Amino acid sequence: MEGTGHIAEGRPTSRLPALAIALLLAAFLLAPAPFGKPAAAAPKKVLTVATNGSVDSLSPFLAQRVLPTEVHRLVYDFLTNYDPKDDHAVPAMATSWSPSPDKLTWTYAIRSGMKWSDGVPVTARDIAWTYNLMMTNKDAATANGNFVANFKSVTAPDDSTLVVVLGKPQATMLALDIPVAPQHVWESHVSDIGTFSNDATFPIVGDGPFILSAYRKDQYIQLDANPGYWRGRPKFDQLIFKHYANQDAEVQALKKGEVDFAGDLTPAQFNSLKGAANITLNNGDGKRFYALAINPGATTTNGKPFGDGNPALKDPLVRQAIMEAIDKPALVNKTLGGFGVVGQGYIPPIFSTYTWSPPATETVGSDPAKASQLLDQAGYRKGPDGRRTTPDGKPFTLRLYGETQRAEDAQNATFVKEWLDAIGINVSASIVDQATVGDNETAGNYDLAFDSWLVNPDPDFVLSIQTCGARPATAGGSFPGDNFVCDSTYDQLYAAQISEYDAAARAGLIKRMEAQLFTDRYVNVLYYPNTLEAYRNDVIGSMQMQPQPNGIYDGQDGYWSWWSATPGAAASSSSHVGAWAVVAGVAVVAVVLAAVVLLVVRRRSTAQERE
Amino acid sequence: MSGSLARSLREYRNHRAGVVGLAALLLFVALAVGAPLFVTARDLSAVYAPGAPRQPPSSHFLLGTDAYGRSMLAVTLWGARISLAVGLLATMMSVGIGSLTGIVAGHFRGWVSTLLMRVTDWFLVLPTLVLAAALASVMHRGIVTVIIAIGLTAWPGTARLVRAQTLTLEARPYVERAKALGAGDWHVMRRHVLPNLTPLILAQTTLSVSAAILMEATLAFLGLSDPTKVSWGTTLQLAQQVGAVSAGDWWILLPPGLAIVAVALAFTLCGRALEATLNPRLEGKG
Amino acid sequence: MSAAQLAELRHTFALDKPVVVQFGDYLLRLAHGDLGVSFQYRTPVLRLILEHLGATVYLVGTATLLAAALGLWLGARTAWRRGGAADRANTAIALTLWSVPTFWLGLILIVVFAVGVGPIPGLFPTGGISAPGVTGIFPVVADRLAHLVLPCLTLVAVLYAQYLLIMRSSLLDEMGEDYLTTARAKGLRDTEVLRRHAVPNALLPTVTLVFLQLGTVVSGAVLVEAVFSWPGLGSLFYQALTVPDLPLLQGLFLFFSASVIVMNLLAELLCPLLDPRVRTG
Amino acid sequence: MTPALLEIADLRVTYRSASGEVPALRGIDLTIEAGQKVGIAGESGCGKSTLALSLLRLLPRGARATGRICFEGEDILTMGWGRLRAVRWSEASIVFQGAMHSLNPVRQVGSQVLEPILLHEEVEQAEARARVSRLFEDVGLAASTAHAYPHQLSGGQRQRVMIAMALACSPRLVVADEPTSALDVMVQAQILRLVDRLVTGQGIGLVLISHDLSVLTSTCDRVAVMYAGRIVEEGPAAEVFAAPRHPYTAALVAAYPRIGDETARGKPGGLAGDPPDPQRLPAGCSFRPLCPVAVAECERLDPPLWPAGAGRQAACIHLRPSDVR
Repeated sequence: MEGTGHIAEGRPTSRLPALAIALLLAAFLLAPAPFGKPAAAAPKKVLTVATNGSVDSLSPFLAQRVLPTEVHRLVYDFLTNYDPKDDHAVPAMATSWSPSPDKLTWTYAIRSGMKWSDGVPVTARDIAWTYNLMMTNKDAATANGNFVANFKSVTAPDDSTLVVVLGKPQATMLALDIPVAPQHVWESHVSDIGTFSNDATFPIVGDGPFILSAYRKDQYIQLDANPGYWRGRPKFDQLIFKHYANQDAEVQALKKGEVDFAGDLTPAQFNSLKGAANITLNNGDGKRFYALAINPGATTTNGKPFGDGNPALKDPLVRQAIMEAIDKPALVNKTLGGFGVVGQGYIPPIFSTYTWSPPATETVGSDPAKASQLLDQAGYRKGPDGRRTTPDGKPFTLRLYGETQRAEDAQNATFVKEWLDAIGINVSASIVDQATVGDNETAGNYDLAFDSWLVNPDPDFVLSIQTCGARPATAGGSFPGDNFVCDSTYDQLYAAQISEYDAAARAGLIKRMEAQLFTDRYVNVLYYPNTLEAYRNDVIGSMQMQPQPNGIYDGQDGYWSWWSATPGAAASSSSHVGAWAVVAGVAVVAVVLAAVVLLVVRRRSTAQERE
Repeated sequence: MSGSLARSLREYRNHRAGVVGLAALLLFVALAVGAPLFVTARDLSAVYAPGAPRQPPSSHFLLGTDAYGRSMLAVTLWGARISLAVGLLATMMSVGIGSLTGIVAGHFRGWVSTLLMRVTDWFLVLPTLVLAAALASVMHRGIVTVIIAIGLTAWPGTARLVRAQTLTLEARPYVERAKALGAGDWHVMRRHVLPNLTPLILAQTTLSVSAAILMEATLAFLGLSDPTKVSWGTTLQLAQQVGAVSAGDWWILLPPGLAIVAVALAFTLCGRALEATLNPRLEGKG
Repeated sequence: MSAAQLAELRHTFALDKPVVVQFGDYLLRLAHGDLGVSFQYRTPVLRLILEHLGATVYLVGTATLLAAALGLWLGARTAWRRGGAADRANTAIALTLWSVPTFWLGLILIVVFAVGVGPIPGLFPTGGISAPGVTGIFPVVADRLAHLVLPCLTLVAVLYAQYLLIMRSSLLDEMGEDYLTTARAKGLRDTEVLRRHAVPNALLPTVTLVFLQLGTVVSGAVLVEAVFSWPGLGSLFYQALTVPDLPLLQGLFLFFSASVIVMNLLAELLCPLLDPRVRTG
Repeated sequence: MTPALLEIADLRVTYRSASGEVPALRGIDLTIEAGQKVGIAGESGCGKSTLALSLLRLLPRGARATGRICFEGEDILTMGWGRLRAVRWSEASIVFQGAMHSLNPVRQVGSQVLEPILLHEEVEQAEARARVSRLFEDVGLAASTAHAYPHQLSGGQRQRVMIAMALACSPRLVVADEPTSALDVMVQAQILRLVDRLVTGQGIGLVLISHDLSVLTSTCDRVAVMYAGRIVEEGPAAEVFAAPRHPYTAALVAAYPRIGDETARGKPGGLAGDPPDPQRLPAGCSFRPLCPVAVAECERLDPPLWPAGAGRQAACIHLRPSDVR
């Protein structure tokens, strides 16, 4: 009589769709096993790099963020490149160059036989067109306009000669980091150059070692090897920058082999990868300095003061006291886990040409007793509660700003606050978003702020931001500078180095600038964080570091690492990707099937149970 | 009054989950209040941190150390103070706003009520996190901002409940009589409606705290709190920023996370038991 | 980008004006259907939203459907067998998962199921929506599904509890009703009584509440997408928060609110289909 | 000898509650022959509805039933669930009191009538639908009513739907639990006539449960009077009410003439108190505290049903046969 129950409307139909879906799913997911590796013919060798950078634009005229800038280095050739060993300028599009005796005219010989990826020859005219567009069109100057600001004219008298005429002598003429765009492609985009983001049709016409072949926002950027590249074809067939919103996921992906390279690791992540199978670690010198900026009192270019920076900071003794209280080696050990170099000069030691360190007698820090004594001397007396007051009797309080997104700021703020507290200076620390820090800095409303810059092989830019001219023209206006520093000695040295075409002499001048910055103590370099990287040595056999021997792979000033990378034993067509996806897919199906079976069985067995 | 309180207590005791939740809650509050007894300023100092950074649990550091080398046990204990304080203060704010809106909307009919309920409905459907995050990101960064952001976004649920209950209460004969005798709006709301709403508001408060604690952790994770203050949320944010997740430093990830789960769960259990005690119709739903 | 560069950029986009002035400008432009331009991406906000919408609908849609199905099913079962061991266990699990911070659960799932702990192999990808360079229909489908599992699981885990609790209490309200005794007297199986008679009656209050809670879905999506690098609106919001990119934040806020409100309007249209009493009443 | 349609023997039902076991039925014996119409009378709380529910084993969880309910020789209480489901509705159906709540509010009434037909019989959809139309006409409803939802119908119409539903599978027995109590008097009479006509016409056994003696007298062949979970008197309907042999029946009859007085509904007028709390039943005869003719021995003896004239029995000490001590 159980049979009567089966006639119930709807009952058999309710189980059928579930089974149907499960079977369909099974079919979908089990099928890839036999078809998983299609076309056995020559599997592509793919190098996947994890990145958490975002892309503001793929247009070489607009992109300012690190990731697209790195991609442009790979897909567009530049006038010159930097040597992988020691960063000195080496030929790229230009094979040779010479400045005129008056230092104002540079003539470059342009390599012949180069081709754009659509077959059109690359000539000096493309370079001239690109530079001229940046000189005449404000939108086109968005990303790299600072390089051409001093250019009077750029001409290509023939296909293999480029002539640049300068307004003033400029020592950075071999460090023009400007991607050169193909004139025949970009001419039609001049009208919308400010908005065209160069991601409409792929592959994108370029002339670098790689060709940009696909891009999905916040997912990946795919580059194919350019077989016709003049320096030689890259060894990997494809280079993929895969986006991860969080850094931990990158490390996990590397461990599993979802990606082959992960850069910008934290000390914790770096340590955790020690001893991991098939992982090679690189503890390279960093290109970044990390500093504590002390507000000298904001002023405009014509000296008008504004903002509410604490006037006490104008007293060199106070600034020195602050720096005496800070224990830089402790920051390197605690915040960086030892992966960094204690800060000295303005330029990181990776750029050995410009490295400066203070004489032993001038080394400061880690001396709270001396700090206290200096403050006493300057008239900032300790009250009975241990807090100091300014000479006119007000409580001595400093505001410290840091950025949420820079992980080290919160930690360093905690340390600095404790150290300054110990010598009686009250510190209120605000770790806030970048925009708020920017607003406060622009308005001059801060006392202390953490500050960090990536330095290029030619340090001109980071030097320029500390000149008087880099201050804002009007109070509260935006400004190219950093900390309202204005020191005439420094400015004279800056002017001298930019027109000094002798490399050694220029380096000497720059070191003197660093010394001046150090004694001023407005921009105090706390440390240079090392660059921590890791890659899968089963996929990447070898690649070139820049500089050598303690350089880096990702974020180089050339394209050496990705261009030179040789495939290792396990490198092949994203097989590691496909394989586990199938395994995971099968696992999903197994679980679903098991659940369905369990359900059906249970339903059967409960048919006779109590309702 | 004390008789009904005793009866409520007896009723409450019948809800085993509620009793467990209450016990857990009392323990957490005791630990948070008593934290200064076990944790000194030095234990929380970054400069004078007693251990090496990110050490796994040992006999000396039962839960290991965090990225500064501070004992995770001390950090988790101390974190309870800010997490609980933020949770409670934000809830007081949201329940305050919600109750006021609810009573006013329930007492005054007509356009006042309509307007208030429109606003409430609007806030009710808005995604709370998005609203709170947007608020926190435009205001000055800090713990107070977090409290305000949560308080300003979490109230509409309470407002609706309180309004419904107010409508019921105002229909009761003694309130009608009071109104007929010429009692003013303020008098009716304060003397007749509010006292009878107290149990409901209490239950609602208890239920809201867990949401507020979760929200605090979430906002901290999104970098919208003050990372120099030790709370469970900022501890997790720090853990993630230094890469503790991929380093597999489970002792940094688990204590604050589990603490959040335990406290949120404890508040939820208490709230549900309270609700069931006060509203027997819900019996068996616990 | 340095703080100063950022300030310059924000100046270009008039973002350094007082917030009130900006908001006024914004409303004015909004009236013309213009959501503004993200200064972080240099792209119109509307275009950014449309570009990221698909990924979010794919993840959140799947997760919400699964969570609703699981929650409603378990809620119905637990209410039907209230007080039993299964009821208590299910309610306890649901309440616990409800108390778990979404982002934390995501991180733990990554550690356990994407990296692998002890004997558990790291089967699933750590993030993203798909692996680049996968070709062929079956590998692509497998790859997509594999990427979907963990974020979807996280979202389902934190969302299903509320559906379970709502369904459970709606159904408990129906439990004493006479029509259920009638249905049983007709000789229907217990499960049929539940499915054909009890559940349809409990569905109306459930659906109403489920739609009212859509805001929590959006919140969950923001966190899950941020943790799993899912290229959707949630990640976009997370990116916008860190700067903060106000035009993008405003646009996303508007979009999230509008979609939740629209969904609620849809729910009001849906109600008469579920309950004839609403239809005529 | 063919078994009786329904034979209830020593049926006892207890509910489990927080404060212990509560007896609801305390040993019911009742036999119904095929086609017979039996009424059950008694005031609220006497166990009438429990009896109705236990006939198809519909008691809520937490209730325990012992004894026997033999339906055509098969014991309902011990049969397998599959068999029980097959018996439900196809052999015996129930019309519940308050049709307001007994119909599913979100389904069309036609489909609710259709449901048991499709469940129990192997028929085509179309044929089943045709039968639903016929059933609707039989109970005096337009066939189009099938597409209505319960809230669109009046109380009388809903009760007609319930009756149509009860008859859908041509059962051998219909249990009607207070089928008319929620309806106004005019409609009550129509519904009763309808039930009577249909049941008599198809030879269906009927158990009619009501507190309304006139309803029982006009419809039933036999009646059983219940008090505190037991049958206290049983016999031909007309005789039992004309000449009650049990003091409770007498009180019930005496109270009855006041038709339409809601407060007096089902409460015998001559009694100075409420029926006993089922958890604290007095020793001996449970009616003793209210009984006008109680004697000392009633405190010790709970009398069984003793013969009380032709085809009649009652449970009163005054009817004790001389051979029983």
